[in-house]
Amino acid sequence: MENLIGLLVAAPLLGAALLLCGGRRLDGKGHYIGTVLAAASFVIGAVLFAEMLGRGEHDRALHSKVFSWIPVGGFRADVAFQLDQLSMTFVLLITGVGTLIHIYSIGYMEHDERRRRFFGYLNLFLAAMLLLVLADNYLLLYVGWEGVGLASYLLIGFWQHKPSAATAAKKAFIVNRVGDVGLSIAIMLMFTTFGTFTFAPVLTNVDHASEGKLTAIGLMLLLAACGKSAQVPLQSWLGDAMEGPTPVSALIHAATMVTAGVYLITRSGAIFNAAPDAQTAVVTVGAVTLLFGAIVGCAKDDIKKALAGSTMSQIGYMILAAGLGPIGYVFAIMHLVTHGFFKAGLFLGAGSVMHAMNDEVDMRKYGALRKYMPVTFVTFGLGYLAIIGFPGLSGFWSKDKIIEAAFAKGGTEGWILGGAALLGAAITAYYMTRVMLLTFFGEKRWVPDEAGQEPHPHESPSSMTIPMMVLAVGSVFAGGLFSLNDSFLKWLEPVTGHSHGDSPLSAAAVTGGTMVVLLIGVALAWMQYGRRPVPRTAPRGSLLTRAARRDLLQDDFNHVALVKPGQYLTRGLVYVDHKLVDGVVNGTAAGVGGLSGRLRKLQNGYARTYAVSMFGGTAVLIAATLLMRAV
Amino acid sequence: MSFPLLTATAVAPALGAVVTAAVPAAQRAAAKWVALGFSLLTLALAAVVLVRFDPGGARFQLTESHAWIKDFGVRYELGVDGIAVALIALTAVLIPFIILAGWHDADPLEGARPNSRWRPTQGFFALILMVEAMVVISFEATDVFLFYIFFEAMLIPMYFLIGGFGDRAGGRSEEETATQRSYAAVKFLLYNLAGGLIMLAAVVGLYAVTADELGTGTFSLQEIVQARAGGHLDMASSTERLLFLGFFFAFAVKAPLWPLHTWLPNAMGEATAPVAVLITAVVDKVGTFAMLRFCLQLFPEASKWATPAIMILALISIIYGALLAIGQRDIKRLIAYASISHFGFIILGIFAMTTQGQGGATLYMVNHGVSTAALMLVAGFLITRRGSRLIEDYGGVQKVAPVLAGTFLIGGLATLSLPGLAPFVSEFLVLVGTFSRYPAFGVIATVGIVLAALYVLILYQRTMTGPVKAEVRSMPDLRVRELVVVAPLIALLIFLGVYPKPLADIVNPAVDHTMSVVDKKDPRPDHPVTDAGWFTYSPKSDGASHDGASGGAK
Amino acid sequence: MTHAATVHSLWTTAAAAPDKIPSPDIEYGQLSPTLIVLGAAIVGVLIEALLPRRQRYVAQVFVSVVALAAAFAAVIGLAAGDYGTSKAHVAAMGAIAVDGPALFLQGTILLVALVAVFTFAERRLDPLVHGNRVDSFAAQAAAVPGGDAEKAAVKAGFTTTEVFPLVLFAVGGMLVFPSANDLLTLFVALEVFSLPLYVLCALARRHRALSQEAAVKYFLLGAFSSAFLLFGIALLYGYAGTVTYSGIADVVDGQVRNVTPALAGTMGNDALLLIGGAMVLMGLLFKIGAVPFHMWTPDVYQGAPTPVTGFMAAATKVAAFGALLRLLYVVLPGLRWDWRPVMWGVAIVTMLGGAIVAVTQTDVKRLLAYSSIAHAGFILAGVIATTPDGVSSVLFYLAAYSFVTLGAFAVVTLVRDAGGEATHLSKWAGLGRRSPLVAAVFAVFLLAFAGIPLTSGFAGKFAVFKAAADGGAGALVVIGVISSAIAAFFYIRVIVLMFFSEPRTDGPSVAVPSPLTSSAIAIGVAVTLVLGVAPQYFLDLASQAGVFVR
Amino acid sequence: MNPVNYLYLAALLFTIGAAGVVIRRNAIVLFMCVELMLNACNLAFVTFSRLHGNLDGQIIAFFTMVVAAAEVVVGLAIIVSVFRSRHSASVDDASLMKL
Repeated sequence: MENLIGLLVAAPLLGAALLLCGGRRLDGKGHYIGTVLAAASFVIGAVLFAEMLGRGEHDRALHSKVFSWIPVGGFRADVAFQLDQLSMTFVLLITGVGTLIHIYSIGYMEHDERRRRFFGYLNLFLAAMLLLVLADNYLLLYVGWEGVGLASYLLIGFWQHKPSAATAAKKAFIVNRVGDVGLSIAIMLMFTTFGTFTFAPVLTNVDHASEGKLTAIGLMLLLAACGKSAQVPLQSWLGDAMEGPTPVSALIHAATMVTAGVYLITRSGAIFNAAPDAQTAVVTVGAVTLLFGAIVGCAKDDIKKALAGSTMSQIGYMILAAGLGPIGYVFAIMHLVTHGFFKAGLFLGAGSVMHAMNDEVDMRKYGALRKYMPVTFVTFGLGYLAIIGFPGLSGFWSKDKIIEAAFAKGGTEGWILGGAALLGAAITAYYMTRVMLLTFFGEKRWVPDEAGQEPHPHESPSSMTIPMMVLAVGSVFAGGLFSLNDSFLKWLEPVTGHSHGDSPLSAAAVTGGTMVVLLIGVALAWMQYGRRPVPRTAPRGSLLTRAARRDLLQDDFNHVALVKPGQYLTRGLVYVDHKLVDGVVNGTAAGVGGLSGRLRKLQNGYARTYAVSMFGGTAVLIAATLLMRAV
Repeated sequence: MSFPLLTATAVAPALGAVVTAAVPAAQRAAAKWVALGFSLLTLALAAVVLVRFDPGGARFQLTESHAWIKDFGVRYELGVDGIAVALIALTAVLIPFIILAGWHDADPLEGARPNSRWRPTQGFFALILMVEAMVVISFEATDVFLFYIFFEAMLIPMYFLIGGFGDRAGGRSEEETATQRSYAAVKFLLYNLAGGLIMLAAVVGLYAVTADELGTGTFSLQEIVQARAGGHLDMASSTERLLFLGFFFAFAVKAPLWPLHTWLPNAMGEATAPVAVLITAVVDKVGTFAMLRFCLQLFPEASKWATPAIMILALISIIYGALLAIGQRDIKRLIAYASISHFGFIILGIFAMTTQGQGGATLYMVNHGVSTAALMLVAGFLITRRGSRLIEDYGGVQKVAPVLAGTFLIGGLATLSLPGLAPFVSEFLVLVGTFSRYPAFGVIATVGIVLAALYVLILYQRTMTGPVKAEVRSMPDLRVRELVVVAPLIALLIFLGVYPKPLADIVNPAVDHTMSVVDKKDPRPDHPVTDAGWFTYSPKSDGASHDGASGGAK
Repeated sequence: MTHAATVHSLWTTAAAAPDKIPSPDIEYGQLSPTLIVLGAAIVGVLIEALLPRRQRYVAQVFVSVVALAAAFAAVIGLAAGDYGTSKAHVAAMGAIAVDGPALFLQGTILLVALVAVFTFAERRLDPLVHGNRVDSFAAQAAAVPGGDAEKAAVKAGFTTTEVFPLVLFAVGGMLVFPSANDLLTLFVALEVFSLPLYVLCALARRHRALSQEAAVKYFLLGAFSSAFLLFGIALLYGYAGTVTYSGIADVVDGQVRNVTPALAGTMGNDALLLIGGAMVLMGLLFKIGAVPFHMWTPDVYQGAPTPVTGFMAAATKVAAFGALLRLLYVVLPGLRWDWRPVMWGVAIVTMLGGAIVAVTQTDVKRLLAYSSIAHAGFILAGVIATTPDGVSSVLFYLAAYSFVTLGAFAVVTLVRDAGGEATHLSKWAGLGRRSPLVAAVFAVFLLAFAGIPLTSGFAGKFAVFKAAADGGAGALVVIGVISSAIAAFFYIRVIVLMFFSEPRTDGPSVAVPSPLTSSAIAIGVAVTLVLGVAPQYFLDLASQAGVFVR
Repeated sequence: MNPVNYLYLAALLFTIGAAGVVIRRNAIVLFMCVELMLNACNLAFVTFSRLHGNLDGQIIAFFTMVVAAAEVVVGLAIIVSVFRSRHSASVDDASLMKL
């Protein structure tokens, strides 16, 4: 069985290798190869899952060491996989959603001559992501971690001829790098603290280490998570990442990669449990981001950017939950999975809409699409209901649990977090309703594209609709299924552990509150966008709106605080290097030359001058000799 | 008297140089093939060395020792340890690719007056082989004087390579290019000559010291190390420090370490891409190698004394180099500054005085060689196509030449040490090694990681992506010859990134020995935990991963 | 009337003396090298007197080569007879020392002279004049440049074959100079090799004005310096009452006890010793070309016929340093603490001065002149070591350096344009393109000058620096390497010029030399490389020869 | 009379000669100054010989004269040839080579 784990990663990796090195001759069937291998990986995952269910819940984890990777002195890193319930959850999510999106892309990328490479990148992503969740030590995880970063870089910038895309890709990679530094420092800390960075020994021995060290490690891990999961303050890249093809946004920037941070924190639960300060930092980041993202989501007219904001906010929920410790881990992962379904669904829906509207992304130029693309409408609608937490649908179960847990944190902290979570729920309801209304309801606000041709909305091909349906099913039932006699909780508990906090409010009360704010949000949105017609061009809007349109000035801040000074610094240094460092050297050379020029003037060609120098020389010689004797 | 393998490895390219130079002016192609053949022969010999070398064996192996200049206490002493073997292998591997990549670089320009005596092509390849010979022997030398001789003599062929066969794609007037080129060549030579002469003073001093202490002056590394260990040879710490500085200065110029680096961008910018690779990937390694072998082992005390200062300089190099790379407009200069940043990492690792640091530094030398070669050679192909080194003259290349762009990207990713590619392993080891002794330095050094991403991606974005520039539109993709050059390098990058163990196994014993000479031990983890493989359940994997055990308890 | 008394006694002793004067016995065998050369010189003079012009050239070349070879053989014979080591002693009534250094230096000088004679005899470089092959010497030195007499002489195809006897006389003097064991012999030898050189300098065929100017300067300054030397000798004589090295040394060491009261006034008067010593030193430093006594060097080197320059630069240095060594090691060891600091100063200014001024030179010959000054500084560093090691290192350096110099100047004779040798650097641009071989050879010599490893220059430099460091002159070594770095700069400049700059259309052509010059250059290259790669044997020779007899 | 005075005289003559070499322009005069210096040396030798009461000094004096004579031969030859070629015996005119 263990050997199968390797195959999980190998299959998509093989795909990537084939497609990227295969050359043009594979253009015809590249997408099939990619899809098949993704599916294969999913099948293997399923097999392993079945096999795992077969075993008792406490010896479900598998471990397989492939080879010793970097052995230098005390530093030992292996390429070894560990498959426990947590990893398995991710494996299924990644391969499952991944496969669906491969299928979807077959249709979506049909007209792109670089489709083969697109699928190559997708497979590369799958491989890296699986490596990330299957690694049995932090260094190998780091490989996957940067691997997905690379894949996302390649995919965001897939349409490289668009400067905006290239820039967005670069931005994503750089910002992630900042996070990665956190991860690498965390690993170094672990090495100096425990002498190893393999999950098992580290996590089982945290109690030996001082809290200070653990806090440091925790904060560094959090930094890493912020980068990958687009949490404040490293969230700025996610919005721009929407430059990538929509399937990419769906898979990487909604369902899987961006949730890696949640995985990291949950996986390192033992460390955080022992470092309360780090946990506080985590929940703060989570709470801030869930509001931040939500607010941004309200202001965006670009449908994908709106969804991106929502992603940010939803991951905020997860991080918040994960920061709560044992109370929240399970729910964080649960929300992660459900979110994987409905957010992927929503993105695919958005993609389908854009597909129909000549790649128009401005929601203000949509409207009344429900008649033209029913399937999309329905699936999108179900996703919508799920995300706002409509009772019974996936989002309801998972998000509700998180809010409860937030309150259950107890004390003022609990109240603050719970409040934030509730508020977030309200805003979520608002902006998602807005998206829904702007896109599918109201009257047509279509405009011809640059080519001047009117959009002729039509339902997308089945290769695109089927995945959407599947995901829709997931977003409807997954949550309920998980919550059915806490099956999901039982499933994960052996790995993450779980504890019921002492909630000041009853579950019912929380649920009730959630419903209320939900309704408020929806109502507000309907009043603003449902009743009166929507202008094609966005009104100036309030200060907050305008700020939110600019991602709450995050980019402006970065520009002023980092980019500009950086540019000045580099320019300055280039000057310094040329003038100063180099100048010293050239100066010395010039100095010698000048001295030489002056000295050779003495050689004036007059024999008598030479005689003088000899005479003087002799005098000096004599004087010196006598002097030597004198002293 | 067994077959003098090491001598042969060094003589083969030298012989090749002579033969190549002797090829008549007309048969340019023949000269190229001869050169390639000899470089491959060298590669074969190096492979034999690699095979015959036993990592677990004696400190120095395949040793040869003959009397040479008695009066100077100089012996012809060769011998290799793991570090040397790795670097010899690197050199032997790279040279054939360099030759292949420079296949047409020395062809006479059209309309050049036919001149039966002037044979640039022959000269070009002969000089490359000459450099290889000298580099190899200076890796093998265990006699300080012998090493010094080739360390210095190396400059001359390098100098002619830089000054004689400059990059024709200067994007400037022929006059301007010529002056720039000879400026670069002279700068290169004077910098290194100055360093070398300072070192000469130190070498003389070393002789004086050994002559006083041991009766007869000697340059034999082993003798001196043993004498020090045995306490027969105790230098006054002031003397030791002066000598150390003399040696280190030369190596720091060669490496190059901030602020002695400014010759590198000029040299790499003006030289042809293959020669630039020769400089940064092969010749400069002699500097870092020598720090590890001579500075640390001859003057352990002084090395420890100087460590803080050197670490700080290394840090400055890392960040300064990266920032300047970001600020460059010239592709090759950018890569040069990137190399400066990387050499900072190498030196950081060497003086961290930890197994990880020095092991990492050694791997870094190899990996940096390969990665820079990949990046720089592809850049060279790009530049020869467009005839300009300025970044802003490119754009959208990936549209017209996807393979070129792809290989360029991989080279770049290696340069920013992406996990999975070779440089990551070494860079991380260096960081860990530094961090475990000097946490602050380790953390600061990580800034280099981010900056590396910046300069690589900016370069890639500006040249390869975006709308296709008109001048670029007709650019052909990589040709077969070029692919033959690049593909193996990339394969090597991936292999060494995924499975560096073989290399590490060769290097580790040598590193341990160096550590013992400077008698330093790795700092012990605060709470060492025995890595008991996997959780208590899963008995089989207990065995499976028990050699991943003993987590840092050394 | 004490004075009168002394006078009286003086005369009486003088008068009573005759039968006491021992008949001098001369070890002709041990002086054979010198005698052979001087004899040959006289033969050369006779040839000039007796043979018809046409036959002189061949005869002279033959005589000179044979004589020099024979003399060298004699030196080898003496060395083989352990005269260099165990049987070393003072010959010719204490006038000449036959010991290791003397033999080594004589051997070097003879070889150098032999090679130099090849370049003297070169007759293929200049185009035929009225169907006659001509060498680089004036047709008729006495004729006014550009005058009718000269035209006639040229037309008649005259050549100054007197150069060969002149060289032989000079060599004879040089052989005695380093082995002179009393100050008188030193002075005479100095003049014997200087006077022919003065004349030789004036004999250039091209640029005669410059040549004569060089001769005048060299002569006047040379005479000036030898006057100083002589006065120094006088003072030393006054100090010690004798001019033999050993005698003076004894007095310096205070081993002479029985001082007659009449002599007390001067004998052992340190002022005399120090001043005299300094002046003698100055005389030698002048020949060496040490700063500040160097100023004649560039002008003379530039003006003199290039073969002569090569010969001077190589042989004179060898002889002068030999004499300097003997003076400092045999006569003034007791004064080490007085002259060492002074020599330190001289060495430093010489190294730096030579290197720095050379940086901006534009004429090859002047460039080499300044480089020779810098090298004099390096050698002085070895002299200062005052250890046997120092002596041998200096001997080695001299041997290495002299051949590099000869070779370099020989190459200079090859690069010519309409006006004779093209010595201006700008004309050397792109030489590497036009004739790579010549340029490569010259590059080798330049690299040897610069002290790049695997050339004799490096071995020599290392030897002297090593000796200096051992002798506790570490600072000198540091200054040495600094000035080497500066020196490297201008050697490199020439290489850049030759290889990396485009050839000038009006550039010079490289004459194809006869086997004579070719072999001279070949020998130069060979010695440079051999001494660079496998110097051990010669180092052994030098270190065996490292002990002075007293 | 104290023979040491002769030494002072010798020194004086020598200095005059040296000064002359430095000051005067005419090659011949220069040369005469050199001869003066040599004569000063001779005087010194003879004096010392007298003081020491041995003959070495006097013998050396003879040698010096011979050498000086030889020097004159060579010197005059050179100077005359220069004079003939440029019709001037001023050493300052002979300054083509400089720097």
